[in-house]
Amino acid sequence: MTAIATLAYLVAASLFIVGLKRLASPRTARGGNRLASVGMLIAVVAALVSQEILNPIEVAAGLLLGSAIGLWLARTTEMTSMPELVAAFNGFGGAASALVAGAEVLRAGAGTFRTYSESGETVTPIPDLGAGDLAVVALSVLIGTVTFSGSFIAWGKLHGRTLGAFPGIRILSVLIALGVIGAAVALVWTGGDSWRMDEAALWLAVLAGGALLLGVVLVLPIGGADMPVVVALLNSYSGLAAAATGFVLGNVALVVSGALVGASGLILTRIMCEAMNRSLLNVLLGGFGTEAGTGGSASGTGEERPVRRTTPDDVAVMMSYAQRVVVVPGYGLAVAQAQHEVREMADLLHDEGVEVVYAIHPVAGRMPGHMNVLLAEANVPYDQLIEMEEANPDFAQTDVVLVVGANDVVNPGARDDPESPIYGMPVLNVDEAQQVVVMKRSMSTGYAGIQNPLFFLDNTQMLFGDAKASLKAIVGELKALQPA
Amino acid sequence: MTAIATLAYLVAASLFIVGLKRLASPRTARGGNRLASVGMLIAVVAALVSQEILNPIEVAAGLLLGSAIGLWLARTTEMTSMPELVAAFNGFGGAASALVAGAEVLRAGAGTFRTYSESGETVTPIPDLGAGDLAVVALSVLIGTVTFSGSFIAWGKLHGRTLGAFPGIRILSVLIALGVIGAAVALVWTGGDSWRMDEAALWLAVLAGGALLLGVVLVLPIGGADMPVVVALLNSYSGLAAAATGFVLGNVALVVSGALVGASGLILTRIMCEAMNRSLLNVLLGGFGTEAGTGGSASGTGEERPVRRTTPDDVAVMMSYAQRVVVVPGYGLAVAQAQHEVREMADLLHDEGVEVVYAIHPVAGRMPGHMNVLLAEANVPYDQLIEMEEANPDFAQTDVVLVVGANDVVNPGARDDPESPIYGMPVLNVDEAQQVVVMKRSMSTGYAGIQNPLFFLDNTQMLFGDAKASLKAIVGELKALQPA
Amino acid sequence: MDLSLFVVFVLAAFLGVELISKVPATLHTPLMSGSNAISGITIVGAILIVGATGAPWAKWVGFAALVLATVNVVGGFLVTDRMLEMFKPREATRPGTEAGTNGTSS
Amino acid sequence: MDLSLFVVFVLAAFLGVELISKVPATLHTPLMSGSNAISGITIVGAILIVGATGAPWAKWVGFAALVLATVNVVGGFLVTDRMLEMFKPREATRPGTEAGTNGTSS
Ligand SMILES: NC(=O)c1ccc[n+]([C@@H]2O[C@H](COP(=O)([O-])OP(=O)(O)OC[C@H]3O[C@@H](n4cnc5c(N)ncnc54)[C@H](OP(=O)(O)O)[C@@H]3O)[C@@H](O)[C@H]2O)c1
Ligand SMILES: NC(=O)c1ccc[n+]([C@@H]2O[C@H](COP(=O)([O-])OP(=O)(O)OC[C@H]3O[C@@H](n4cnc5c(N)ncnc54)[C@H](OP(=O)(O)O)[C@@H]3O)[C@@H](O)[C@H]2O)c1
Repeated sequence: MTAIATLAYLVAASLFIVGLKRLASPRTARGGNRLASVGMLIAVVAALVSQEILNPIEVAAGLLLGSAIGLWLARTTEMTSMPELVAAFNGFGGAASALVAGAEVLRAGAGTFRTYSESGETVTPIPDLGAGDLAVVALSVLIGTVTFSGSFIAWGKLHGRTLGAFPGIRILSVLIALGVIGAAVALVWTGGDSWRMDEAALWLAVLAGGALLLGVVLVLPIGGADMPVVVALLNSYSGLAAAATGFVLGNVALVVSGALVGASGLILTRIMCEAMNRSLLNVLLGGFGTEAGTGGSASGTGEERPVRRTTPDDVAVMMSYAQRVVVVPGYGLAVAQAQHEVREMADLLHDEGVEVVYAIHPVAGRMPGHMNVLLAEANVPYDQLIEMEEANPDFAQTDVVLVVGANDVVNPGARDDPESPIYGMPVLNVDEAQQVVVMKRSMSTGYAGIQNPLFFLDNTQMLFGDAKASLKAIVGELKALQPA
Repeated sequence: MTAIATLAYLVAASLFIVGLKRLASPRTARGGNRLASVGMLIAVVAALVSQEILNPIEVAAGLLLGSAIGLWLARTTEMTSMPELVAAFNGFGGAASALVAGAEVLRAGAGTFRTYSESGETVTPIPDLGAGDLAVVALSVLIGTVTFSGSFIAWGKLHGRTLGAFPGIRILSVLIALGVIGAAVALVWTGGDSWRMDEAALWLAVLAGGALLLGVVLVLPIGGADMPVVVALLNSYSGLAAAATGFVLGNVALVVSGALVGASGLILTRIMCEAMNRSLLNVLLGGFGTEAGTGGSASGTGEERPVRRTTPDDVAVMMSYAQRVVVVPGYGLAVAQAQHEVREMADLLHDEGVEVVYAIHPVAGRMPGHMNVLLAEANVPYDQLIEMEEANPDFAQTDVVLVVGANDVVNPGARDDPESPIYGMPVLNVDEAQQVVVMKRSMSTGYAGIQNPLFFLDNTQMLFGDAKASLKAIVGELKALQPA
Repeated sequence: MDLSLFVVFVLAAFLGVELISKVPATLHTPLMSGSNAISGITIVGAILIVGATGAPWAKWVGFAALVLATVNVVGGFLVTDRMLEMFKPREATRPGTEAGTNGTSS
Repeated sequence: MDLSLFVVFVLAAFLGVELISKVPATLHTPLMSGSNAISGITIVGAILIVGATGAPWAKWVGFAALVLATVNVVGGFLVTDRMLEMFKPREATRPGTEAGTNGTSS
């Protein structure tokens, strides 16, 4: 019975592996996700039949309730809010792992312990949880709970809530961390020959409470635009929490899947940090999230130097005479939700024989690949989306670059000005094109809080206003220009 | 104690993984191989200290003797004989796995069984080997022994011995396979409640003897030039044999490493079959190894159609006036051991300002990558070696192609002539170049046993003779031509 | 704690690194959400706890875990599918387009 | 037979596939010989048998296995190293060459 369950878990894990592998290519990604979900179904069925279910109603209710909530959230959330949703789901996963590990302690303390082996069911009295087991429980509760509260702070920040750090938060974090470690040690201490269940439960509660606070104070000081990195890292944590819970339960499915997710989250975090040319430590210590960001936008809102302004009509005419137009989307496109208008504009230009492609910076938008998802939602075929390395050599042969709500990712200072705070971050070299049109609402800065020398170049024109409204105006003019 | 040993095995396995990963790039490959060897050292030390050594002299003698033989073979074997050496080492590995599995049965039957746990040494009387254990032993002995005898037939064929199939060999193979399966079933049958050691040893011997014959009759009918595929496949088998032995001993190092090698060998086999556009089954059934090969060369030795001949002096002059020369090495280069002469010629041309590159077909030579190793031995930098996909588009812009002992891999019939037995196999399109010079000893065919239409084209000239001699003559003429 | 589980953990971590280092930036958001759904595997642990426990405390803590893990799993896979549904190659996205306009793709 | 060993086996096989599908054709021969050396891991099994057995038959069969496995391991790693030693980038192979001639590389 358990042997069959283990084999089923192995099949599930293999499907996760193949699924993740297929996620590496746009053509196979959807099938890969489905394979992984079949694997999950197999694991759930194996868990359901591998033991006698004493509480069928609770199990069914839990599954139904969770499915309903999950279905509802997945169906109704808008594409632009995907980052928040992923953060929230991630928090749920972390909390679930922590709760399972905690429940295992409570169960062990409740007097009976059922094991099912080939020789049938055995009900044994409390097996003293050893110190080793309790250490793993502590790890699982700690990581899972930090994931939970951290994810929800990230969720709030992504949602646009202004949750900032307060003075002394660093010292507070250190104090809480020390307290959490103390509680973990105390919990492990209760293990051994005469296991004291009530004490263990007490320390478990202290540990969980501390970890809850810890997640909050760790994520609070990190800048809002760094939340994607935080979510990727917390995703890795939720995997590790699942793996730790797997060690507690001795369950191979949890260990394999948790390790897979833990490793993949870490790699993803590293890729994202590299794309911003920052170290993970710099991100986590809130390098220039809040302080610099606020300070910068204050100093940046004044228009000190003259810029050239333009109108939607001029931009429409200019583009319709161009041979090649490159659209550079940024975070502002997501804010304005203007992906459909961009696509409509590109189609009109395309019909007039203008070559239109999209140059996507790896950290444009709110999450890695966020721009791709947005544009895909507006039915832009993915072979029109060009990655940074491919796009950069061709800007010199480009007539018009249309920057839609991007700022830092097109800052030439990152390339040329060693004084710039983002010096060294690879950027899209849009300044090499004939003409650059920048669409944004004001002269205020982007995430890094620094002014952008691009705006003051001779070949740059600014089109102020909400990106959606501006694009609508351009589309209207393009239609009016059309011969038919 | 055992826990520490297991951790050491895990470290060793991780070093194998990282080592294999580094083998993927020429820059890191050497370090990768060294990492893997460090991993092996760790595993050996862990095995030595994880238990009390009852027979220190035998262990030391075995290690010393094996190291001496290995060192001697590795040092003295010529680069051109690498394929044979790899085949031989592979056979040793397979035999070792089979012997270990067999010895485990003998040990279990000998009356004592020592286990070392945290509570010290325990000597238990014969633990009856269960049917499941014996099945794994049978698998290990079968795969390991087939690997052993198969590798040595492959070794012989690579060494140039004419070992051919005989009539009725297929029926014989089937009979032996049935006998082997019978012996395996009988061996498993001895397991169970009252294990009969002497019977088990008997069936083990029958199984091993049958497997020995099986390896011979399976590899005999396969064509000599298909031996690289066979060696790759047997390499995979030796990994599987090690993994099976790992299951017998419950040893994690053997299971991980065996599975790694088993999977990598299979992938390599597939890559090689794809490069020849044949299925693995076709290779294993001896599709056109011996029969077609012999028949073809007989029919091909007569020069039915006229060809243009040339002399080393003419070739030297032609190349020294060329802009771009592409050298296409093949199996004949290895036979003639002419790699140093090729390199000398290329250097001379290079000094006269001629661009020289080498186009390497994936299955040129005796093993995949064999040409690369040969040319690397002659100090040709690896960035001058161009793979087929890159080389093909540039032949039209090439003045002179020098085909050195290659035949099938430059056969245009594989591309144009649906009647050709090798139709569909990707080839180097040397016929698109201005001039093609083919160096070989006669008009006889290559491995596939078919005549090559390339030799009769207007832009092709034949330079008959041993490749080494011809190249020496060309080098001499090039030196004479030099101004200084 | 089982040592062979630890071996399994290490191997799976190596595998995770190998699998992910190949994913292009385009797919990072669906990847994050898909792997997040996989980390909902803790649903298995929740079922084992809720199903086999008589102890009321453990049962209700497990129940909360079960609901949360199920939300993570069901929501995660569905939302990933929704995102990936939108990734279509050129031909599929513009069915009405004439063949000649394909020249724009680079 | 241990089931978690089987899990280990499956994961390692997946890993082997991932690792090898990236190796370029240039390195196939050293790869074959290097992975062959790794399959000599059975040397560990041979040591465990020879070292811990009093039974003469088992010991001598194990001894033969030990010698063969050691040949495989030592010879395999050395010969792979010998092959790889020869793979050098352009600069390293022609130390005497003038900088200008580098233009030949494509
Ligand atoms: N993608 C990731 O994974 C990730 C992760 C961590 C950090 N980051 C950081 O986020 C930044 C992303 O760069 P980015 O260039 O995409 O964005 P950005 O530098 O933050 O600039 C966005 C611009 O959009 C404009 N905008 C906002 N709402 C708009 C609307 N409705 N219509 C028109 N314009 C609007 C803003 O200017 P106005 O206010 O004047 O309109 C702002 O300058 C980088 O600094 C990156 O390091 C990204
Ligand atoms: N590399 C692999 O991994 C692999 C694996 C399996 C099968 N194969 C098969 O092996 C073949 C390899 O193709 P290939 O073009 O390299 O070789 P080939 O087609 O076998 O031809 C080799 C040619 O070299 C000539 N030759 C032999 N000794 C020579 C010497 N001393 N000097 C000058 N020439 C000499 C021979 O002609 P003369 O006798 O007239 O001199 C012969 O025609 C393919 O059919 C491939 O499918 C390769």
